Amino acid sequence: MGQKSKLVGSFREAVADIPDGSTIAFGGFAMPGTPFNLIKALWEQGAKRLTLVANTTGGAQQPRMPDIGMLVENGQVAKVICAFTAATRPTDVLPFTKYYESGEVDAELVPQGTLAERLRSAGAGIPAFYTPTAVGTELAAGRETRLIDGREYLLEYALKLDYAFIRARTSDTLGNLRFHRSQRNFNPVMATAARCTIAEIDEPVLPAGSIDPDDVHTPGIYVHRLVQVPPEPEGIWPTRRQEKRR
Amino acid sequence: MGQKSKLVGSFREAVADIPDGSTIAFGGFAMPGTPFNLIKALWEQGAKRLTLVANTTGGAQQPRMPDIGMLVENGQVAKVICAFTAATRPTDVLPFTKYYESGEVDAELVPQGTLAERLRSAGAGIPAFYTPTAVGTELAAGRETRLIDGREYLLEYALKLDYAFIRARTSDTLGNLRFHRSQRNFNPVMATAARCTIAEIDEPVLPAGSIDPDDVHTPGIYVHRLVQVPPEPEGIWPTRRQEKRR
Amino acid sequence: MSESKSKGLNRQQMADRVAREFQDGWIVNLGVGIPTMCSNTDIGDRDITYHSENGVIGYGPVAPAGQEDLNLVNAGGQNVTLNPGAAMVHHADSFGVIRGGHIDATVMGAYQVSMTGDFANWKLKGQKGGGIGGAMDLAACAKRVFIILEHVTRDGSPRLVEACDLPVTARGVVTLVMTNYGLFEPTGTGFRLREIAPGLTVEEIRAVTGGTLTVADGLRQIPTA
Amino acid sequence: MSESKSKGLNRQQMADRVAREFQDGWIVNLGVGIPTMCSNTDIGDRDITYHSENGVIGYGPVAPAGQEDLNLVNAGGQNVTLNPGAAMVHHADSFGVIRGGHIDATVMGAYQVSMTGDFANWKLKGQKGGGIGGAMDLAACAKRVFIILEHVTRDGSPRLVEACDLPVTARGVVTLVMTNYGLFEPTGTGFRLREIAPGLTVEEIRAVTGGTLTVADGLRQIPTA
Repeated sequence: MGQKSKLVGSFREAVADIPDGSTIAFGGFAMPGTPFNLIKALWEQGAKRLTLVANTTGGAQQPRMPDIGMLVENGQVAKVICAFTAATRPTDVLPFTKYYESGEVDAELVPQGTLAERLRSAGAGIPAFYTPTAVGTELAAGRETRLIDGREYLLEYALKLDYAFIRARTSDTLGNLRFHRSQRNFNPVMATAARCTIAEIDEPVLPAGSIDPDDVHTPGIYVHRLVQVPPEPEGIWPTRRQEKRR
Repeated sequence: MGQKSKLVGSFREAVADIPDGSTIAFGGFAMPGTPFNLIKALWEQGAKRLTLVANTTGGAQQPRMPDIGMLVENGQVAKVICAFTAATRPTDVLPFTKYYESGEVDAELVPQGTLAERLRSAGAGIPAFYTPTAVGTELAAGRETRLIDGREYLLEYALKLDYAFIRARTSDTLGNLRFHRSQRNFNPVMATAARCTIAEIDEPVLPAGSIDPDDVHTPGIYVHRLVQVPPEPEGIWPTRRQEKRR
Repeated sequence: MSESKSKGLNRQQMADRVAREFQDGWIVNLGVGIPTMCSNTDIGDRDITYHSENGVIGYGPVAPAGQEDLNLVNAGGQNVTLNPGAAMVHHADSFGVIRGGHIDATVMGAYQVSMTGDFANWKLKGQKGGGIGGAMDLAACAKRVFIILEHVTRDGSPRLVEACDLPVTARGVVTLVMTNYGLFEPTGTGFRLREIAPGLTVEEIRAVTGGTLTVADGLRQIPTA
Repeated sequence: MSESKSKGLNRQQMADRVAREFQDGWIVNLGVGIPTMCSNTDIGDRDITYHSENGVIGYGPVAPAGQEDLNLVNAGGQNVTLNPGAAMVHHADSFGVIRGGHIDATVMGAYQVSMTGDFANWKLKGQKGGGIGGAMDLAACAKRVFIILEHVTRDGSPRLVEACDLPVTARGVVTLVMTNYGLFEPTGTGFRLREIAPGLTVEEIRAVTGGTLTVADGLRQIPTA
């Protein structure tokens, strides 16, 4: 077992070598499991022409946290692959939307389950698969479908990543991870899909082998760099959501 | 959350209603996680024309444990879908082999990873997927392949089950399962692929909600019947493997 | 969806009526908005497992203020509680639950439902992009798709239509439509009114419903107690 | 594979030489038989993570008698131990590790290897069915495929051949071939002898090797201490 610690000293150091043009996924669903500190570090680092992958571009909720929208506003983003380019409530306007509508940033809108499965497939060496999702919709227009046992399915391709930014509750120095509750979400599948996975960790990183092998959610072989999240205000943590005024 | 206990009183009761012609998978890889007690109960129950799915047909090792070979010898099996119709060591002869060679029982030989993925796909609503495994081999002869990014892949279909027989270390009354070490193997994916999953449990079944939600390996929604494994000699447990004389 | 004053049932009453469709042992996914309110309804001793797209199986009511776990949310981002026997899975496994056909019913909001069971809820007219989330997966794969929506738009046009003129989320999947005017089923050539809201007449409803409105034998009024 | 007395290296010596190819940080899958013995070899402070098809990531040596965990086995069914930092996954995730290209090297036994890097290890001539296990997944997807086999069959025929006449496990994937006679690489038109076992000559090996045998500059003898 690789026994060298993957802990690096700062978020800045963890993202320092990320080149322009990279494809980077951000875990998280609403606040839980979102790598706010790594996203902020990427904003400070300034890499450009990025393709970003996440459930949403962010900014629908208050308070505003580091999100794809911030990187878009900072001129770092060429394309976004996500399940929401607009908010669920049409009256909420995402910061991202005007950049998308003006054509400044490209987007690929993907159903959430298809997004998760395309990431899982990338990690698991499945180059393409069929799904019933989105058949008969605008998203399937002009695309390849196939009849299997009398039902129509849409062909979808694996989505490979250069980097995955994820967040977990617990880790040992080898990157064996545990997530707390709905922190888990996209994080484990993104970790498998990336050439380099960087994880921010809530609790003090434990010595190698501190986590029972039956209790590991993401094996350390999928995690390449770890950063300890410092307490507030230096570190960014999930907060209570404030209802937006309507 | 469904709060009714899924515990049934005996292995006999758990398999009583399985009809002739069913497709049934057995979890397990070598001894760990193999539902020996349920296999024995199915042998006693006598259902016929079964299609059985497992890693191997069994019988390569000593002592002999309840396995597919036993059901074949009992005239219950029409077809086997597995990764081994012969042993790894060609000098070992499996009890199954003569039934297969005589044409009495049919078999579909599937690479182990493809078998696991076909089961996972059945549970996850993916009707078909592409894999690099077995391309260029006899198993791919005459079958559909596809070039993706310059590499050739083989089309594989989901493998749906009527029943899954599995074995776990720990369960609560709702069927939330935990496996110990390599007991896990095929069991979680088979559970998702079946209309009805029956699990034999090593440790006394716990009250609903005794397992922390972060620590559940197989959610109870995938488990329909539980049977407590009694101590030996009534219950069948993994034993030390004896080296066969060569 | 709208907060305009409208006839018939209020939001919680619509959610209540839909919740009473849930059968013992069902696994149910509730969408953002009114559908979320289904979990507030008392439906006796029926055991329902609530599933959320982000991998929460078996969640309970929203957490009381001050007792939230900030790392536990439902699909709407609310901090919920867990029922005994809950389990967490990752996103790919969570959509395995959905796509694999393990969800007995999904309840969603929508802009429009058609008489052939199509519905639209991810994209407005002329919008670039939209908000799909898990709606297309749920719509295509749940055993039953229940839609809750206001019966008419703010300008009084029907939302139960012959054909959706907005981009659809899925085709031919809706089994039940709950509006503030009543409970309906798409019939292919129109809608069948199963139950009617207090204070409304069949003729009033027919005037603002697309296709042919048929009425169930012994039409019942929806109890709102 | 055979237990017949044969020239050159013994089984453990073949395993030892292959193990010395493993680089720091590699994830390695060891097949049943001689390959398993690679984990006995002392390769200094290089960190190797051993992966087994049944979902064990980071296993260690075989458990001492009396200390076995009967619910923990490697791919060969032996009761192994776990190294600190091990993790368990299910079978589909375990083959996700393999198919996803996360295995740096797989070591397998075989009946035959061809000069184009094909190999055969799942089916004998004339056999109905066979024993595939995880071999085809590993062969198609590991970054490096290392094969260990006796240099000749019991009747003295080459196992390093121009073309396999047994059904292949995968085509064009073998990067290194270890036999009791030496360490080889398939070249497309034959085999390149990288290192030679003590007590053998190049001419002896050439006589029982398919295709053109080339010899590495400054051919080294394999240390067997």
